Amino acid sequence: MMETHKNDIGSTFGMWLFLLSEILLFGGLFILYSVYRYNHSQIFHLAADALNRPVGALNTLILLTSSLTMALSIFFLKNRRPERSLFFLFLTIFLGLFFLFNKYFEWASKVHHGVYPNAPGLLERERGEVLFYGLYYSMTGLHGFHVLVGIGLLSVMFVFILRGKIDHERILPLKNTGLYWHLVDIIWIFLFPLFYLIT
Amino acid sequence: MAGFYEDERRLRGILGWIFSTDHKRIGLLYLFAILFFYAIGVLLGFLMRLELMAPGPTIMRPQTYNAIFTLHGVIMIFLFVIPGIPSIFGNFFLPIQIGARDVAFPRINLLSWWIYMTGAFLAILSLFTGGGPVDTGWTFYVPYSLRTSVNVPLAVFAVFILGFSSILTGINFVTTTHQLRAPGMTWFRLPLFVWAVYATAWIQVLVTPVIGITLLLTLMERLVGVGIFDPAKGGDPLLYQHLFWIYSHPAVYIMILPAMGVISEIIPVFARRTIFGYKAMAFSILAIAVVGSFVWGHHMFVSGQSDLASIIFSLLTFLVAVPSGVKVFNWVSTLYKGSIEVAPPLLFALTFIFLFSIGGLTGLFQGALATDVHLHDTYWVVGHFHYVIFGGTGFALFGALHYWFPKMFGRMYHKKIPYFAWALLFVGFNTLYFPMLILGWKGMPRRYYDYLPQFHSLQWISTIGSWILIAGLILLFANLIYSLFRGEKAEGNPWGGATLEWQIPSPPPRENFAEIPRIERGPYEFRK
Amino acid sequence: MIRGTTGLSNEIVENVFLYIAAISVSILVLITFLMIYFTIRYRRKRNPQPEDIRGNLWLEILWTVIPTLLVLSMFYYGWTGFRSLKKIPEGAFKVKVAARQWSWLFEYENGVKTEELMVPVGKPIHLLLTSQDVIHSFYIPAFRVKQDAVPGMVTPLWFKAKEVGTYDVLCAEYCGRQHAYMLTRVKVLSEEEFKQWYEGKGKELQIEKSRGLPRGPQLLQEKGCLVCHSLDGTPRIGPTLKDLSGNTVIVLTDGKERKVQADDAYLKKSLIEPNADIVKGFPPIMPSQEGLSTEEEINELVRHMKELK
Amino acid sequence: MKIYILVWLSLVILTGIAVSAAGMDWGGWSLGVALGIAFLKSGLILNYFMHLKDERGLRLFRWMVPGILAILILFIGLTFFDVAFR
Ligand code: HEA
Ligand code: HEA
Ligand code: HEC
Ligand code: CUA
Ligand SMILES: [Cu+2]
Repeated sequence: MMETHKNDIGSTFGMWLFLLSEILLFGGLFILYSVYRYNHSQIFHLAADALNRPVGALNTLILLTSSLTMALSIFFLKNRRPERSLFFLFLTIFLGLFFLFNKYFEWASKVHHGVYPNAPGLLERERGEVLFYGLYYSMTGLHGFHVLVGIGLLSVMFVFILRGKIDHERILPLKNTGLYWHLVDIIWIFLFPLFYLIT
Repeated sequence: MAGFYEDERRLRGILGWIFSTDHKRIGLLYLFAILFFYAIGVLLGFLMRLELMAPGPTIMRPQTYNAIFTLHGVIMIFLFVIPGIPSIFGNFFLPIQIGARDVAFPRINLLSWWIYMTGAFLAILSLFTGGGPVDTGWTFYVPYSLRTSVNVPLAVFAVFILGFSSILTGINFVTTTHQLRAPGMTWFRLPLFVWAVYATAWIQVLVTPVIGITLLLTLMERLVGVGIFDPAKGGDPLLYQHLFWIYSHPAVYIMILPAMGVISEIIPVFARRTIFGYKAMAFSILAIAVVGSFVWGHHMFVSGQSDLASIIFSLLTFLVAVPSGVKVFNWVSTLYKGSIEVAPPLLFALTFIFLFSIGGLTGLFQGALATDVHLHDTYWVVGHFHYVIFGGTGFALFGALHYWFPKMFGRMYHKKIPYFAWALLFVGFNTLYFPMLILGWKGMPRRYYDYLPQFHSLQWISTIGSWILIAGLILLFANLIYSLFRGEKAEGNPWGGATLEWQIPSPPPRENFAEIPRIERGPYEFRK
Repeated sequence: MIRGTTGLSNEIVENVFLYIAAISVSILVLITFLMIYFTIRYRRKRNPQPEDIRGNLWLEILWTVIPTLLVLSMFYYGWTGFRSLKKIPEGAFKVKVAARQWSWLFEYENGVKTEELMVPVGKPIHLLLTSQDVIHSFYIPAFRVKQDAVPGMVTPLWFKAKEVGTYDVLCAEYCGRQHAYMLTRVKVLSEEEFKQWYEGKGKELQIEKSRGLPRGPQLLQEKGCLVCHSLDGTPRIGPTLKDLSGNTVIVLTDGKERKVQADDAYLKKSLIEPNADIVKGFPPIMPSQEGLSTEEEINELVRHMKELK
Repeated sequence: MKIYILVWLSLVILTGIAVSAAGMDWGGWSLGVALGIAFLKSGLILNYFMHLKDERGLRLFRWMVPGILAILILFIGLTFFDVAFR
């Protein structure tokens, strides 16, 4: 009954508002990043050198591709091809997991080298470096958390499509999840150069 | 058609309330939750006043006092005034006033009430777990909040959760206003209350995440020590303050804009004429919301921020005063050549104008650089914000309660008693808070458990004021609570209002309108 | 105690204050008067038929433009006042100020350290503030000056006292349990008196120095220990230091109670890692001396504490 | 569907450019180049994958993303009036 009050534009609009607030959630971190980078630009350059650029680039490609598969999944559901939609949705989830997998190993190797928040070895280094890694862990961590949530949502959508709860007519939940997924991708598009490419 | 109270669908009794997606029921859920926390906050304020009645220890120890003013601030800000008017009256009346059957996302609306309750629960839980009640002040400034041994992590997390609820409410209201206006309800036919809640909702959506991430980082700082805010690790504590106030200054407009909306509803109704300068009122709301988002640095004039930044923030701060002034002048002009009946809602609205003006004008002293160096973190500031928050938002809330009470509950309260309650409140309020301004000018710092002897007499007067205020509050609420059960039945439109909520029965039926109305005139057209 | 008005910053702040106050009070009186007047004049009994006035563009412009000009003038005065509050005169007398929970330490250019600020009258004084732990704020109400002391930063503040006398210094930024008691004084001396004091102290310091380290009693004072610890057996914020060494103390280590012998090692650990063993019944708030005191100073403190009978 | 793949290809190419540009020494410009490319990429995603381009339901859609960017830039800018002039 209540659902009839909703309409498609309204729901998309609401989703966009949510995305805007997500942007500002990361926005707070971007403010911090820009200040600390300004204060310690030299050290940030050096510290960025120690990050694994190929892995970063690979992860960028993974997320970009997952954005494509996401868009295709929506495209096929709209065109009444749920099996294909499911296939691409599965690919998206897989790529998301792949991203997290890489991220995990990247973090693990840093931790292994004694570079993690509050690590005794790290605290002895330059302050700029402590800040760089503080931001690195906070920003990629928060982003990783969003990927995780995204994967959760995508899996729910997967089940919904399987069960026929969403289809070409009731496609909105999938579309909104897609919007969220693309936003997560966009945020990574900024994180990547800011952390890996500033050497 | 039966009122929404009789409506029982899937669930009955209490469950029919706490799982209802009806915006009116959710509004009332907020009303009772918020008033409950308000009562606690008020009690804590009262205890502080007792402690400060005389120098030296009176009824508690320093640590207790520090915890109490923190809790008082956290409850009053995050559990009372920020959700206050939008969540109660916005929920109840925004859909009705634009001619809609509900908000755009009813289930998310219910979810945000639950999130609010979770946050409140965690805040209370933080008192009894970890290292005990937080003692940082409601601002959680680093590095103190990183060093103190009390339960900062949970408290900060609770506030983070509350922020979530605020964002969801904001998303809901913005979407509702854009999408669900009845045919013919153009932007310039919206009641000003809707404008105000709409602008507030944008602020909620856009700046709440900033405090979210700030608190999250503070939490991480406590748990794993990332070092971003910790000066011992190279972090800059002033950046915490920037991020905190990027949210918390606009938050004061989250508190006051809906209140201004309420006042703009009440005055035309009781003056029987349309509001003076409707468009100016609408645009000034937007101006306050926009400019107000860029003045946060005025909380940091003596923090060690650069002089240039202070100068720019001071200038911007002064610019916010102009649209606020426009509103005050337009309200006063609305009285001109009206046909005025000083019913209780109007009495509170007029008092709002007076007290808010004092509060706002004292804000100007703080906005001016030279004077703020002296006034910052003194009782002047405490006086300022109680005038704007309690004198402003608080009195607007009282006004809103008396204005919409018959509509919400279908009963009318005793109409004489509010005048007595008002007199006590007014006298008590000024006895309580005006001395604070003098104390501040004389140099009494805030958040002081104890003070030097020269401040004694003013502190003492202030405490007496709190007792008078108590009496007023109790009388006011006793009347309302009594009338809730025993008041006589109210008619659909007891005040002769012209906005949509007055055109339907009291209390409103479940879906508000049997048929979505078609709007052909502005909100304050009293002459047909 | 706050003695009337004295000091340069005072006049500046007061002028701005009065300027804003004059405008504010006038506006407040005007709106309040109009509000009450209209309410009475147009009450329903007397004026049953309202007149519908929708607005007036000229009025609207008027009360946008005039307040804008007024607030801009307020901003301007506030700013010029601020400029002089911030512009430190050449050759001002410099004093370093260290804030810590919950006391102030002043260090003069000749190395003398005091807990109350001594300054000559009529001379500009330039304070360099910093903090050892959390944010504090150095506030002299009588001079109308205030500045936060932030860990990791040095913030400047200057003032000029016009009259000889003693003035309160308060901490204006909330800094924990004893925030309200983080008080001290500025003693404004005449120029000769100050010179005498300053040079006298300087000489004393030289003699002290030639004898080696500053001695225990003085260190206890300087390091702010006495804010929290008494020497006479009464517990304050922390346990008393009297009769401490050699006794057994009940402490909580990681939440578990145990008894320890207060020997040299324990005393030293209490200073460097105060939160490792927390004396039962006291909060874990003692600041670590690590990085604040030298090895020798700590040894001297430990030695001295053993003498406190 | 073709357009999606084209967009994806451009995104991949842009990433390649960004990575190789980072290898070169652009001096003070390198950050600008990197961010410029990032903006380009997000523009593509916003307009094609997220269909911002074709949202005709509300005029507001067109202003939301530039609006939020303006707000963020103002936040950062005003903060820099402090940190850069301390
Ligand atoms: C409802 C909440 C609310 C509102 C609306 C305001 C409104 C304003 N506030 Fe206030 N403020 C707080 C709540 C609020 N404030 C709180 C809670 C704090 C303390 C936080 C903490 O540290 O704990 C604070 C602190 C605070 C400070 C920091 C003080 C310090 O710590 O040193 C400053 C400084 O500029 C300030 C200024 C202002 C100004 C200029 C306005 C303006 O918006 C006011 C505009 C209104 C008027 C000017 C009056 C009406 C206008 C006229 C009658 C017209 C004509 C007049 C002229 C144009 C001259 N406020
Ligand atoms: C909404 C905001 C709000 C409201 C309404 C109030 C209300 C009150 N406040 Fe509040 N106050 C704050 C927000 C608010 N405060 C904030 C944000 C701070 C800063 C905290 C910080 O520094 O971190 C602060 C700080 C603050 C201080 C300064 C503490 C310090 O710096 O040392 C003081 C001191 O007196 C004080 C007193 C009071 C009093 C006496 C009331 C009175 O209004 C209360 C008087 C009323 C009563 C005593 C009535 C009792 C009645 C009942 C119990 C029955 C009620 C029944 C029902 C509701 C059904 N407050
Ligand atoms: C902020 C208040 C504070 C300051 C300043 C402070 N202390 Fe303490 N101190 C405490 C508290 C509280 C305790 C008990 C809790 C604990 O063991 O940490 C304590 C414990 C001690 C103990 C162990 C006492 C016992 O009974 O076992 C010693 C020794 C000590 N302090 C010495 C010092 C010295 C020396 C200084 C100055 C350099 C100093 N303190 C400064 C608060 C303080
Ligand atoms: Cu130091 Cu308050
Ligand atoms: Cu503010």
